[in-house]
Amino acid sequence: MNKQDEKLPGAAPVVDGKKGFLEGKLFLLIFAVLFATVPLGMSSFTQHILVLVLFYAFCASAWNILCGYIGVLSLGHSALMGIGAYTTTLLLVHFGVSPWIGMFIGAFLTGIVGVLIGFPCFRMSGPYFTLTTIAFAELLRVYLENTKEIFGMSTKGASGITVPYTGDNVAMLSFLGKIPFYYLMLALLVIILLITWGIDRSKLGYYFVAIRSDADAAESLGIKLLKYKLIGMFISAFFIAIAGAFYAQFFRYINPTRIFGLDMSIRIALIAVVGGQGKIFGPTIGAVILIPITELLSLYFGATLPGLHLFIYGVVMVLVVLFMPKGINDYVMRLFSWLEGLLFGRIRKAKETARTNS
Amino acid sequence: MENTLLAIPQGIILGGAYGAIALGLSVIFGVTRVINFAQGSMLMASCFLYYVLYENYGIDPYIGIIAVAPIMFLFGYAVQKFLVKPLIIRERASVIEPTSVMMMTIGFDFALMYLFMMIFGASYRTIKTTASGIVVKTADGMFTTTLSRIIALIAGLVLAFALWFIFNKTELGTKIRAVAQNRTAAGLCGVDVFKSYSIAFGLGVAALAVSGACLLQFLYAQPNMGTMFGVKSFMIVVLGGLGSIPGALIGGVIFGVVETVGAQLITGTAATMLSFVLFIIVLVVKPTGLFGKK
Amino acid sequence: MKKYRFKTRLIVAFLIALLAAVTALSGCSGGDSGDSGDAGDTPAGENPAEVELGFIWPETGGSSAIGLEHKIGAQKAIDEINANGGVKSMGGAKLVPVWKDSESTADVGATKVEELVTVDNVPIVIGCYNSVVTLPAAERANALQTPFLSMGAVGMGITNSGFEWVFRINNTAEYDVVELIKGLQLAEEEKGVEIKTYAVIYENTDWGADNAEYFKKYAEEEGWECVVDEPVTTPATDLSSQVAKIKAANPDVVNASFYTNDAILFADACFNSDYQPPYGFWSSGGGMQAQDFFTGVQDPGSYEYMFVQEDWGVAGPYLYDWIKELKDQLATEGITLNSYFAQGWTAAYVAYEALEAAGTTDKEAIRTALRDLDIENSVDNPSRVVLTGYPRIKFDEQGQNTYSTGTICQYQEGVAVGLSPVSNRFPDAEFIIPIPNDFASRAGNMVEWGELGKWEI
Amino acid sequence: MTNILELRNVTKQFGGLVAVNDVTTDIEEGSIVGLIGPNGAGKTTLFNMIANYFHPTSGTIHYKGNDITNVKVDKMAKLGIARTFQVTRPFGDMSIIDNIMVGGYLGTNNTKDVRKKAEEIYEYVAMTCNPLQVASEVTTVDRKKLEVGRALATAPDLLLLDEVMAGCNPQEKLELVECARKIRESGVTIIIIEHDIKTIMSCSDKIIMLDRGSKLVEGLPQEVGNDPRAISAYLGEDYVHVEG
Repeated sequence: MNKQDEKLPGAAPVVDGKKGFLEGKLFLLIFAVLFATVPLGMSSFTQHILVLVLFYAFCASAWNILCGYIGVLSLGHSALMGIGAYTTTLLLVHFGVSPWIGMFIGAFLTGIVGVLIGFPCFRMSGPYFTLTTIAFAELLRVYLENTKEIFGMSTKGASGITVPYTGDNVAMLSFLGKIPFYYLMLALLVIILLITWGIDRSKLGYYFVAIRSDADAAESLGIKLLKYKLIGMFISAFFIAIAGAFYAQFFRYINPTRIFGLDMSIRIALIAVVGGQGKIFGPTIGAVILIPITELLSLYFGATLPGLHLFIYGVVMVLVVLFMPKGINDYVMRLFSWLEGLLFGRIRKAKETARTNS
Repeated sequence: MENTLLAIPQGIILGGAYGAIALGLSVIFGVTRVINFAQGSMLMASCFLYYVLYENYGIDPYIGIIAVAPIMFLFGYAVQKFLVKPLIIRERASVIEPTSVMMMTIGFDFALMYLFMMIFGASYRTIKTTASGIVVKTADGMFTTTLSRIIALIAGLVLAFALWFIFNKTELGTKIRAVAQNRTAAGLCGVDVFKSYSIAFGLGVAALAVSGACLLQFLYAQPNMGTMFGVKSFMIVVLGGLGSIPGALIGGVIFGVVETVGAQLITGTAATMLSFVLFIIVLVVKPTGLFGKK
Repeated sequence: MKKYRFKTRLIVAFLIALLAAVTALSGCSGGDSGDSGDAGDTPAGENPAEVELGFIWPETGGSSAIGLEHKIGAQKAIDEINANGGVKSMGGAKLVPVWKDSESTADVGATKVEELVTVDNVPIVIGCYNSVVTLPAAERANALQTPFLSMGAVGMGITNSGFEWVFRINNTAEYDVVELIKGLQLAEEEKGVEIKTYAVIYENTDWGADNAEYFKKYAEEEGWECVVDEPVTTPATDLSSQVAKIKAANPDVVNASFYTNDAILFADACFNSDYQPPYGFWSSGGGMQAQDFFTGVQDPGSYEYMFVQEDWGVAGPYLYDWIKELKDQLATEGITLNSYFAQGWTAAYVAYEALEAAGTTDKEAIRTALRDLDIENSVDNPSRVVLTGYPRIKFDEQGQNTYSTGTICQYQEGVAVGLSPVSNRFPDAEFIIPIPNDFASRAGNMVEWGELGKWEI
Repeated sequence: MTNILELRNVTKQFGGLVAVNDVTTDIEEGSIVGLIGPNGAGKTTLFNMIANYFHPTSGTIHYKGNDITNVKVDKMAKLGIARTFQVTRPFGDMSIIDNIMVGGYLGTNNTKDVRKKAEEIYEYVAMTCNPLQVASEVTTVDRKKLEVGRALATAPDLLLLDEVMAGCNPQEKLELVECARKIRESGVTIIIIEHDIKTIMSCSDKIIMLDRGSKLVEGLPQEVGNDPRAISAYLGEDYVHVEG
């Protein structure tokens, strides 16, 4: 282990005993291998669902950077996603700009919009913040539903925009099959997880969590609350916009009612909360569990009685929030710790003895 | 111009209905600081109860209040006790904003909405009572409304007075207000905090049920009907001021007037956008809302 | 804060993932094209006992009331087909519906198509009513090379986006409006009136906005002037203010596009305000032909004289004996025959006809069958397929059925009376235009509850 | 000795209530100053004005010769003024070390350095709990020390300790006094609000006593202890209380 930890009185046993030096490795390996190989040989529909799993994992991870770490509940993220999707799509449709480029233009634009929205929003706290974010999203949704063109570019109002299909074309981010989308999304997810991980163990992450825990105390330590909230907002908006661009390319269709809708925001937030907010892998775990559950419920109960699958979904949601306070992430982590203990316990013990002897 | 002026009473009447719904929320929101996202489906549930009473036993919803409001009170009481309370206790341990309560109510909203969809299907159910058929209008025919809408406005006022009375003139109300102001201090003074919460929740849901009786007269019962008021009612509560009973009513009226006058001068959708902008501006300028106290 | 120290491990994991991705990509691109398109095929000469049909309707969400009516219609049609011996060219294979719920949400529809095609292996997909759902769903079916029968959605993009596997049985929004305009011209001509002004009021959804847009486009060509252009946020709580606005502008004609709930509110508000445009309300359907609309309005008098573009053949020359029988039969089960039921019915029947013609579940064959499909429907030779009452079902190169004309009906004494085109007109029927301002005497249940009438203050 | 902090006619009104009335005083660099007074005397209000949680209704506060009367709270740490809270406010879901690190990040981004510094501070304030324990789970005295340590991590020149010893037993109080002395020796000026007169007398270089918003007495601990006004206002009572 590292030297600094050893220097601390009482530190060593905790580091070695409780946390486990192998923790994360097994977990990551299993997930990496699973994620990398799982879609192979699956039916197109399964691949489709897997892409959705990754997509929502990515969205919820982006949401998590702001809301999980800083501890505010935004239910307006769909608007940011929508801005990203619309920017990319409009640039593609009207100027032929490749989504690869449009994606980043949209992301920067959304980041800026996010910061602008953040100024009034971050003056509020708790429920006020949540409602203000909803108000912004609804405002944008109603506006887009009633607007035929923006800056001379046709948006077709509520009818939505169809993204032209250009065949299998990597340059235009257009694919027929699911596999390319899957690995693109997987790469994006890995990137956002790395960034979250980077934030988590850097000044930014410490400041975010400090703000979440106690804003007054954080301020007394010289943390500029607004500045860090806006930074969080920018990062979060940037990535959620990329998700929006991906959505547009994947479904080849966007409409304001869906992509700016409250339902989308709620779903993203829900995945992060159920998975475990403020944790690196929380949103991913939430998506891995929730999205297939949704699909399975709809598969088995959708035809029986209209609404039954959504009823069960609601009940599951209530139960998870009630009985899994830290999100599923916590249980998964414990399970992995236990598994690792089982698998590597002996090796660890041996190493420990070796170290104490030396 | 004349139309614009006529739109104002129209808006006040519409706002009365909004205000009546917002009252229920304001009580819950004001005391427990919980955004009850399930309010839409709770309103819907009460509307269906009235519908069943009317269709099967011919009981007019106004009379049905006697039965439905207590049922909904118990329902709200139970929801607080078994679903919200454990979460508040848990959240108090950490200092994170009570996000889990909001997420729980969203889930609850889903469950309730689709439960009713399974039972009643998706069709729009209306009832035709005496009040719903009586049209009230000025002699020149320029201004028209229905008696049921006017009753909704009056009900809003009566409800506001009743709630004001409960909170300001009874011992129970005083305790609840104390809890709303400072949970910890009230708890130290021997007030049962969670009982107060439960009662406030129950009262809020019962108030929703009262407005449900008025709404069913001129709207319809349908599982998705909650979305009609959805976010709007929260904005009204916040606009009026947290926990302020007159604030909820006046906030409702402001929204109503913005919508109807806005529909005259611009378009209805532009008015909707305007009301969102208004909401954001008020919150930025005065975060406590129009009538809220710090 | 929990810290996982695994920088190097993460990178290793990422590299593994990337490696796997590359291998997978290279390995898959070949295999992928191989298995799409042939799912669910039956070898020639071997007949399946059952053929699954994939249906996607909005069973939950905003349009659920309508989607569930579609579902019942389709179910009844399938019951009848199976009772009559199933798909005869496949040795009497029974039709089995696979229901999927679009949740009235755009991307869910596309996901459901994916599921129907690749999991349930259905040879044909039918749906989805909402245009915003149908568009991505059709696109997806097209990409998966599966025949897609669009029913209910009127958005233009469904048949003009070059989808080769998509067939739409019903009209486009534009054609709906053209029919309305033709009806208006006919009324002008027959009644010697002249329309000068009009108002459009519509819900701000794709359907409502499309309707209003086309109405304005064609009205402009006619030289009519738009005096009110009013989008409404749906679901609305009160439309009296909008009605007052229209009333003040006093247009000759009002074009209204609403789903059921808002249509009820709109009709009530107009009736309460004693508002009636001189040449009537004209609507291309939507909520104004849903069952809940008729029972939901406070007074049936509120839809009296309203013009609605009806899809179904339960009117005028299309009131065939078999439809009457069906209607009575359904009534005993508590089901009302309305246009959405009819749409569901016809969609299921068209799918059946295509299967019958193809004689196989091969998708390519079904597509060919759909392209060649030609169902005539006339008084002399009524077809049980076309409950919607179209004179013919024949798809053009874009997959659009160009014969899916509706009938412009006017509610006269509570009954939809077919008027336009002339070929679809009821015997002895004529336009009631200008519309009498006779609110007090209108038919309805006023007697029951309305003795107190309207109070003047 | 130079004055690190100069208060001139500082007054704070809440509505009609005068919480702090015309307080003028100087704090010398490198000293420990005890701020005492009965409940409601305005100690915490004055304290919060120095920390800029409130701004004075009138009067000025100068820090190292610069006017800081209306500076924003989040700038204070950078200026070199750090504070603790009367009711401890640890970042509940972070470990002890992480808590201290948050303070340490002021003006630097280097996680490695910050961690090292935090570990040093952890030992410096002599906490007894495990450094990786979650902060919400440790004992009161450790939370108090954590508050001090976290504030110390911002490398302040002036440390404001708000009732840091409340709720601690005599042994723990001694530890904290020791800690304060150690900090002072490293060149940090300290202002302490404290109820326990005995303890505060034992470690302060100067005592300022407030009563009903006004400065009543100011001087060396012995002087204040013998001042009849101080005794009558507050001390006698409290001595009895403490002894009993």
